[in-house]
Amino acid sequence: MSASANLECPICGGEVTLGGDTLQGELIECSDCGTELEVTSIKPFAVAEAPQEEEDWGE
Amino acid sequence: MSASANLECPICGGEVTLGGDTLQGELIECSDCGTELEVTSIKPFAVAEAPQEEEDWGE
Amino acid sequence: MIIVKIGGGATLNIEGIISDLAGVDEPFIIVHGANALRDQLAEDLGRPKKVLTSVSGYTSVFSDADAVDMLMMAYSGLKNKRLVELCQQNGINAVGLSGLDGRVVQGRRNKGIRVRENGKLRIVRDFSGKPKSVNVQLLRLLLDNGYTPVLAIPIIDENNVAINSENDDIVGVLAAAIGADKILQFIEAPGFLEDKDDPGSLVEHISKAELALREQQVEGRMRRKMLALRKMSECGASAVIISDGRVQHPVRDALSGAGTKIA
Amino acid sequence: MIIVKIGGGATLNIEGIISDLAGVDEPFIIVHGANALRDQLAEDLGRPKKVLTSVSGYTSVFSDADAVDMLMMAYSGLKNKRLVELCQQNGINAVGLSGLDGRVVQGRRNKGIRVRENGKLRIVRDFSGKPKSVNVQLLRLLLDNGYTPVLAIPIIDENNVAINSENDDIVGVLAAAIGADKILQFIEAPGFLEDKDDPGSLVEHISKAELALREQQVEGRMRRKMLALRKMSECGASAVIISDGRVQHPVRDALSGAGTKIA
Repeated sequence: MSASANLECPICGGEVTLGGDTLQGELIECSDCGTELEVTSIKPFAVAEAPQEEEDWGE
Repeated sequence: MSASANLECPICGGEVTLGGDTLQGELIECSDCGTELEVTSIKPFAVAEAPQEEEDWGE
Repeated sequence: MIIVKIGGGATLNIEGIISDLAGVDEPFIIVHGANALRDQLAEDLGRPKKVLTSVSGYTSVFSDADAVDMLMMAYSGLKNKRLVELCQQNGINAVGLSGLDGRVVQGRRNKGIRVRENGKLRIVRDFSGKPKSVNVQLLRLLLDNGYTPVLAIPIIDENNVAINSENDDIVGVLAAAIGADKILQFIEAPGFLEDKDDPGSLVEHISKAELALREQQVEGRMRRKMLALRKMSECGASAVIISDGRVQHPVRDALSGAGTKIA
Repeated sequence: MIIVKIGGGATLNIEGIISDLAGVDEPFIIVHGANALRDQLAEDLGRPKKVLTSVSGYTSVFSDADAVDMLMMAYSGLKNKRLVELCQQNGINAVGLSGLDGRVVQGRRNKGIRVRENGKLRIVRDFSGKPKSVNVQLLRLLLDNGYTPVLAIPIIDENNVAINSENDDIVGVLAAAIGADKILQFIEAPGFLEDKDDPGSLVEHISKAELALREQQVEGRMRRKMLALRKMSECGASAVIISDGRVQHPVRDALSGAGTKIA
């Protein structure tokens, strides 16, 4: 498992901590502003605001 | 193996003997008129004149 | 104009459907599935279908690139071409197309499916999405020149990428775009059953409102099927008929009132 | 009009061919193979290809119904649709068709292949045959409306049955029927080599007479390839160009003189 990391929330600039076991695409909440963030990549770590539209599913 | 059988050559009416080990599609010559015959079915036995056009092959 | 949807079930009487259609005067477009065939192929190749259940209870196939390859072999390949062959043998001059061909069915890629795995909430992205529009000009061009379109997934997304999609959604978008008046859906059951284990419990008529109600009482794949049926019935087609695709004359029976009518 | 034939070899630079074609002004039709893909599929499914050697030395695939299913999955399914997808991504509005679709390539079933098995001479019949005619109206209809046909086997026989056939023969019949002036054939070699193990031994120009001579010096599949090339060159197209499909710009190079020209 890679080490954990601290990132900046893209919405409020607050600190976001990602543990070593974080998954690609995992959804986490910014503890400061509560925005739902998506872990868009894990090597290196990166987060972005999660898409907000209604539940999507395929065939 | 099924028993052998005697059939009539469709061209000259001569006798054509098919052994028990005759294969579907096998080519044999009528011993009387020499025409090339195709064993079109083995259960029951049946023969017909073999197609004569030039060698045919696919992809 | 009739949209004929042939499910992918293995026990459907495809020969009966096609020979009936040869006698139909109205123009029609066929949309077909091939899930039984795809599942068999996936098993034979040792590449099983991956299914995800989203947080809100919908189950769906996870379509990675390999799964889309499988669609191209089973749906737009084997099933489509054997169906076109059968049409030709019944005097129907069919042209088989996937949604990619001539961009005949265009869609939008799903933004992602939210799934929960060992306690973690995750967005999973794959090659699947929703149909949004249809190339009516190409379909008209073919129909007006005596050809019968036979459509299958995959469809094409906003970045010209092949994506999986739900046949029921495609039928809805297609019926609305081309102005179909009837949608015939052939399944491996007499029609919509009150109790799915009792063939006698056929519901002959369902209003759209009733359909929305029933949708809340079921889960997963069945719920999605019902939602798609409701959307299909809201696309302007005068009647959606769901009837038995296993009988001797599936189309003839459906057109003379057999099965369930949603209107 | 250019007929672009893309072989089924796995090392061809398909992306390069398609992105080059996007810049070609002349209308073109693509005919493609998929033998590498089919062989892999057959192996994965444990249903190996059956090959027969006829009494006069020609080898050919024995196409039973299962083999034709395999063609529909590999040629008109996976390879065709991934090629159509790639075309769409390069701004080429492709429509993929097998010979069954709209009866676009019609042929005649082989009467049978004469083979010798443990001493017995036998006629073996299968689902294979020769292309005889092409539905030029459908191809024109598509081309005139901005669509690019992308063709693959199987084709349709005189009884509307799907049959296997040789792509080289199809290209010959197609080129003659639609009046193509150029045929580009991309293969996994610089072109026609005097010595197939020496890439430097490229033959830049071959007359039709010379081709007939060379044909007698080879056996089996190579002999059939040469015969098909000769027939292609006799179909009226001004030039048949065989060139390397693995380079960065296969089409651009071929159109500016690379490879072997038969004329």
